[in-house]
Amino acid sequence: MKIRPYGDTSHDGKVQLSFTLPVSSNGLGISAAKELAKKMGLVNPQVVHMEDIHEGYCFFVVYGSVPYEIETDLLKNEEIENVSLSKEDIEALIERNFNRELVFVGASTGSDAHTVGIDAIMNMKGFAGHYGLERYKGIRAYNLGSQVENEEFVRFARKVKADVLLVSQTVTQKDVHIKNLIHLVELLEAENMRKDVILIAGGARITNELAKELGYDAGFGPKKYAEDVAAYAVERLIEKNK
Amino acid sequence: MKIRPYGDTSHDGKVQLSFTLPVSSNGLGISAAKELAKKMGLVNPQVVHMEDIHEGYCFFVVYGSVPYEIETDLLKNEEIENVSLSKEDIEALIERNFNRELVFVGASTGSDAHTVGIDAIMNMKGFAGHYGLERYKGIRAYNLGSQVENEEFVRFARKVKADVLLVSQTVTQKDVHIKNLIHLVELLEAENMRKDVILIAGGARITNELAKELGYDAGFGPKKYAEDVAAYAVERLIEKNK
Amino acid sequence: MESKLKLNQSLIEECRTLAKKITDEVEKEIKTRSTVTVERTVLRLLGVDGVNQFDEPLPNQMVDEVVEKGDISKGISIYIASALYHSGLSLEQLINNYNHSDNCLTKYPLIKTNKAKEILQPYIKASFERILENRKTRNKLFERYGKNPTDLYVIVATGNIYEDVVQAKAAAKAGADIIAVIRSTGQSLLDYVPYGATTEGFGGTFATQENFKIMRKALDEVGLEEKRYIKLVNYASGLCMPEIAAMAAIERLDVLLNDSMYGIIFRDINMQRTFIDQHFSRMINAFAGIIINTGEDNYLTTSDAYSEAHTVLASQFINEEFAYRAHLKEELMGLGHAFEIDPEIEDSFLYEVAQAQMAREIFPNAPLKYMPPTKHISGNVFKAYEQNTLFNIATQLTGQSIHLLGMMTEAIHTPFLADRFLAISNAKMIQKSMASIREEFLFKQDGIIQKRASEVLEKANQLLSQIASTSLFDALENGIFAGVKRPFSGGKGLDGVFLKSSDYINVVSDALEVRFNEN
Amino acid sequence: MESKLKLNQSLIEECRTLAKKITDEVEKEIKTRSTVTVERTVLRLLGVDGVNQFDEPLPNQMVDEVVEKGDISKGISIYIASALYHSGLSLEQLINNYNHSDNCLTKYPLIKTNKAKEILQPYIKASFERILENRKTRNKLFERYGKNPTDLYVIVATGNIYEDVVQAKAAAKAGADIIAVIRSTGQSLLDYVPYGATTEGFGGTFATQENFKIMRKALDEVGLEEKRYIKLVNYASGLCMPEIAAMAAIERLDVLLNDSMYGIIFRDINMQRTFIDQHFSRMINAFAGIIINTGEDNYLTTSDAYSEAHTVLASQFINEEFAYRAHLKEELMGLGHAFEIDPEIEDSFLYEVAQAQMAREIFPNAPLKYMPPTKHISGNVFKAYEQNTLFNIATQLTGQSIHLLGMMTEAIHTPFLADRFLAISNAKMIQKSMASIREEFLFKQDGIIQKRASEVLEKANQLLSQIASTSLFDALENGIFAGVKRPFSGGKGLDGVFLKSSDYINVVSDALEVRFNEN
Ligand code: B12
Ligand code: B12
Ligand SMILES: Cc1ncc(COP(=O)(O)O)c(C=O)c1O
Ligand SMILES: Cc1ncc(COP(=O)(O)O)c(C=O)c1O
Repeated sequence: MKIRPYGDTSHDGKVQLSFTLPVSSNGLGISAAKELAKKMGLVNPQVVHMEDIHEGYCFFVVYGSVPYEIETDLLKNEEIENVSLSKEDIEALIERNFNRELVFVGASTGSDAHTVGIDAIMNMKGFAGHYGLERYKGIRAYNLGSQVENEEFVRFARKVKADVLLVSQTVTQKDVHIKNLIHLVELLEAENMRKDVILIAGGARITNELAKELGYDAGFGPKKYAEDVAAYAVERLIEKNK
Repeated sequence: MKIRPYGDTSHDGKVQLSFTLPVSSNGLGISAAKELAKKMGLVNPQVVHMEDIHEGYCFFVVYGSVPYEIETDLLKNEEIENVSLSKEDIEALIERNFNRELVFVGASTGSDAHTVGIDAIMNMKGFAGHYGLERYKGIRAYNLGSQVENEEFVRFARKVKADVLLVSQTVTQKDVHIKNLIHLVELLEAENMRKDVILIAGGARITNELAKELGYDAGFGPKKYAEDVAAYAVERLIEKNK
Repeated sequence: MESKLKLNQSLIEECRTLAKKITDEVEKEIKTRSTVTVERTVLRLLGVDGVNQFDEPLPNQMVDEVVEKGDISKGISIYIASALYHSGLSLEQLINNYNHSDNCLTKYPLIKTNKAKEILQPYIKASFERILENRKTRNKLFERYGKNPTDLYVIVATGNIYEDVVQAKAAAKAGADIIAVIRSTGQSLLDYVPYGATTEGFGGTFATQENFKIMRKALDEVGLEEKRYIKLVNYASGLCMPEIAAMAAIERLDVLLNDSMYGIIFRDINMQRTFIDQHFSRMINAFAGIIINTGEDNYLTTSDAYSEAHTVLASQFINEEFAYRAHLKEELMGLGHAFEIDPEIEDSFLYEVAQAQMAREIFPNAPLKYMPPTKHISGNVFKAYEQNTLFNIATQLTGQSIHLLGMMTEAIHTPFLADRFLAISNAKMIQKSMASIREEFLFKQDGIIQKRASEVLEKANQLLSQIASTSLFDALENGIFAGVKRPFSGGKGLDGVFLKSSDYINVVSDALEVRFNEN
Repeated sequence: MESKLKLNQSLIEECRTLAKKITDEVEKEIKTRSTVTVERTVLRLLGVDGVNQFDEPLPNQMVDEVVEKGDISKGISIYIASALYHSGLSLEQLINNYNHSDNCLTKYPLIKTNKAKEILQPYIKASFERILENRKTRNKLFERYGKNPTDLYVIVATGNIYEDVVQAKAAAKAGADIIAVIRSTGQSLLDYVPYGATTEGFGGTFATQENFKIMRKALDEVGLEEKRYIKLVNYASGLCMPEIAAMAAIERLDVLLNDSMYGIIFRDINMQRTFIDQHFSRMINAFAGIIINTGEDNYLTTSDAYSEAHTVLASQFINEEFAYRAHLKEELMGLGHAFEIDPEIEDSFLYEVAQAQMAREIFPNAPLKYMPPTKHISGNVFKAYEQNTLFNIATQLTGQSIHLLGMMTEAIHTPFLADRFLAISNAKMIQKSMASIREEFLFKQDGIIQKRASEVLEKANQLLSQIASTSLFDALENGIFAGVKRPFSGGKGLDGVFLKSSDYINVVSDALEVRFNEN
């Protein structure tokens, strides 16, 4: 099916846009804003607001229609969809398929000090009503906390024979997370451990697409909870076992 | 000079975008939103928010960078820049160049019932500290109010021998203003009056560019006041007189 | 709830007395007259509906026939009754065979008025029963689902009733309690009501009975899913005020914008015409249990909202009295006011709160309609979202009843699907995070808020005295409201006004009076 | 201003007594120790600055030399004095010729402490005079331009000091009163302070003395144009707390984030290390007239802001007492708190107001730092703008001093130029449209707000008793704050802590004590 943005009527293509340009709020400024909007494909863009926010910098709000259509049948779902497994389902799955505990090791690595995300996935009490991995029967979960160096993380993983590695990255400015995530993969490969683990990244700005590009098995973003990650990881481990 | 949007650093091309697509808030939804953003030229678009606003309709907020550059030297200023003439300057100009009062006729035409805009330009008390045309020495101003039929408007203009016609249009849905503005030009031409008047349109969604396209001499949008219009009209009348 | 403003109660009473005096004068003037739309309404409530091949509604054709070829000063009732009597046709047959050039109504001798009433009685009864049935249905649903202290109200305005349905359902699911289908810009000046489902309108969708039905059905469906009764609103003000009221009564609309003052000032409708129409339409609303909404808020979009606040209050007193005279109960008087003070004014929020609380305390049982900021909304959608937040807070703090949600794109276009959603989310966050704010926050004794409220009340009182000393007609001629001047015999629709002859009858109006007197 | 909350004053006093007891314990422990950064600070305040070809700062090289080859337990002061004495060089010459491998400091016999003090006196005096000069300049500018009841505070964080300048100026012009240059993510764990102007950082710009100077100059310029004094903020918490305080004193910064608790809990810095560093750094701030900002707000970003509100208050009492001990006046205690309750909680706004008003009444003279919602901000920038509006209202309603503006893109990226502008516009609209709201609005007697405030106070009192019954070290080991557990001898920087020998001297600290005793 071909779709377009829906503003006021089906298929009208309406979008809202805002940006700052290094121009002043005058006629030339409007022209610059329109020009940009046109380059972005807006037909008949309306500059509905402009305001000087500093000498020579102007903020614009623009509305207009885009002619583009998206063919939904051609879209690839690059995210991992919530498999509808509950904690209990997952525990049963582990019990049925493994006669040992699965080992998950998680951390917020590099200079990243944000723990709330990884805690949400791992801690007993969980997050937003979803229990964390520590509470799962059949899972041994180690949460190393934040600011964990990749070397330290890999060392620990080897020590406890980790099945699954969970890496949280929150700070993304200047792509610091990408450097850090790649570094971890390189380390694991150098240590010949990459194939032994399911490697998962997560964080507010992490997408499955990005994670895969960087050599991870999967990536989880906002609104993903322990059961999403566990379901994915356990199913992958079962496959691997075969 | 080549410019780009400025988000966090010069030339980073960052823009904000929001729209609704007829999809659901899931992985496919994200892909659809990204796809659209990519078509609009965003490099590495980030879907920072998605929310179902109705079954099968999802609202998205997206941030990303556009690679487009605007060459400011090539921009045309399609708006009329505020000529820095004061009420007194304009009155002096009239006195020097004409030995009669100039006649301005204004109205909100068609089915449009919005009067605040045309009143802002014409009424004694003016708007936001700018006196209206009725207070100008050397100008005789008739404000016909709102919902004035084009026929009626033209009849009146002929009767008082208008020099300048001021048309206000506020409602623009389904381009009702365009139809109405074109109709007026056609009427004036049919009556052979078009060349005798300076024809000016105005309103919140009116741009000079649009007005010219429709066969008007000029168009004035938000933040334009009586002196902007008067300065423009009087200068054009002087030119015409030569 | 105890008064937070310590308003001067005797001044309030005095205002009400003045409003009585003012409306007395108007009533005197309008009692002697009827209008073409009043007569068309009678036909509609007898069951006349449909259009000819030129899309002219049957009620218009019939009334026009009498105007042209009969004596409309006697009212349409006698003509239709006489035609039925003499032709021996049922109303349905008459309608099906109606043809303007055949003089179907005017070719018969007129019968006695008593006889006429008797003949029309069954038709009136049928439509009254339908209306009462609607009222019952509505009440039952209210009982089942409960009522909100504050209803969230949004508009849909695509021009296409089927798109409107999609958007209305989306809004209701998102939390809207009231959906208004805005009319196409030109409609209030049409001297007929368009017919059938419509898909083309400018800035709104035509108000037609079929459109009412389509939307009512859609909202009932979504209400069932959501377990809430979703109220439906349309606009009666204009040249067809009572006809739209009749259609709304039949299709179970819940709220009607219904205000002559709006029509006079903002639509240049003749004042005699619309005062007459208003009275009859409000009687219908009173009977159908439809809340009216008045348009005082509009004064503040044109004039300055700080300095002209008292004109709103004065007009509310007048509208209240007009409503009483049409047998409307307080519970159906959705008097309008608005949050329109320039936010650049220091302490503007406190003044807004003062005015809103004042309205709340002076009309404690009225389902006040509180309008969002519009005039000082610019294309800066973020700022607009903030202004709407302040408005939502003022609403919550002062307990308004009908809460019209502000749109962040107010200055740009009629609302997009997402604009409406975001507006509802905004209001819901305020309702939740400030659930008890009305009880929690008190106002300083003799502070800015109390002082502002007294000041507005005093000025309204003065204005009412001034109007009472001449007349409302005079006040309108002199531009007292919104600075707009309207002559007594100017504006649109005057040609549809006529003096009633001594044997004039209006069977619907008479039947309604009987019902009102029963209770 | 009269109390709106009717808080139990004796409970407040009791809290203060408990906080004294708690900090007594800590002081006992830290008095006997110093740290490498304290010693480096001494060098900096004597005038040592610069880096070698490997970008190692001179103060680090010198202290490292003594750690490796001398006896750091005596303090750096005696080494530098001895070197000056024996070499006959001026400090400047010593610095220019300094070379780690030459043992420039450790090759000389140590002189008497009195002699050492005498030799270092002129250097101390010079830098103290510079700091006093800064203080005077600042006060003069305050007198000229006046102070705001509430300062609007925004951050810049591009990573590039020159871009930061553009953005800081834009913000000041738009109305910001305080500009904070956020540090690069890694910096607080570096055991040295980077040098020179920097243009590469992640999530922030390195705190260097040159960057301080560049930004100070820029803000003075824009302040002159705007006729306001624009305050400059940076971050001291971390492994170099006192060094950054010294740099800030020299470059006339006005506010420093300065809180051991933050470092311990959120940066895993060793508690001994940072308590020692904090004490010395706060003495410098006290002398320089720099407002400290504490980080209690961060507890609520990690733990639940409703149920853990009392941990914030308990920590504020402790931080207040720590501050007093370092001679900080109330006027310089920018204790932190935050608006972080989940807006989905019914009446959350009222709870926020209760907590903010409580902080205001308990610390009436402190320039409280009020942090915006962050945790419950999502990528919905419109909703975020609304949440920030509520926060701005709570600020205005309770009269907070340092008003950190929330960003609509909080959940997305460090602020864009326009984000900051919109945040300032938002706050300014609230300040204006609600100018007098603090005086106008009163809270219901025994209502939700008053009850919530008493409850939080009571729970804070209980928590303080509990901590006092063991120790703050214990509380931190047990994860009382933000649920984070930190061992006494764990975390970063412990290797930089050493016991002071009996002949330890710190010439700067001694000189400061003299100054404090003078006043
Ligand atoms: C709380 C917080 C802090 C706290 C952290 C406390 C703690 N104990 O974690 C404190 C105050 C210490 C802090 C500090 C800083 N912060 Co901070 N912080 C935040 C904040 C407000 C909330 C983050 C959060 O807890 N979200 C809640 C959790 C549950 O969501 P989440 O992390 O997305 O996790 C979910 C999913 O992503 C997923 N997930 C996450 N990780 C993983 C891992 C795996 C394996 C899986 C499967 C899933 C998964 O599951 C979770 C549940 O659904 C955000 C802004 C915001 N509203 O998002 C800024 C934010 C993240 N911080 C930011 C910055 C820059 C910093 C600082 C660097 C600032 C500075 N220069 O001083 C510092 C230093 C931190 C550092 N070096 O890392 C920026 C990052 C910008 C960017 N994109 O680069 C943000 C976005 C704020 C901003 N706009 O500037 N911060
Ligand atoms: C006030 C108002 C009303 C009042 C009008 C009262 C009156 N006496 O004018 C009332 C309540 C009656 C009203 C009714 C309606 N309105 Co209205 N209204 C507005 C509102 C809130 C403000 C407009 C205004 O007065 N702005 C202030 C003036 C000073 O600004 P301005 O018009 O832009 O004028 C300036 C310039 O544009 C310029 N200018 C204007 N005209 C001219 C002419 C010349 C010659 C020149 C040189 C310059 C010039 O100079 C002025 C000063 O700088 C806007 C929303 C908004 N915030 O903009 C909606 C708005 C214009 N209304 C709208 C609509 C749809 C309607 C209705 C059709 C709704 C309905 N279906 O019932 C009705 C009917 C009106 C009709 N048929 O025309 C829409 C239009 C959407 C669109 N783009 O098509 C808006 C944008 C609201 C919305 N988002 O839906 N409205
Ligand atoms: C009382 C009243 N009636 C009617 C309307 C709308 O009327 P129209 O359809 O003429 O635009 C309004 C608009 O605000 C109103 O306030
Ligand atoms: C007290 C305190 N210090 C320091 C910081 C920032 O420190 P860092 O540079 O380690 O991110 C914060 C951040 O919120 C803080 O609250």
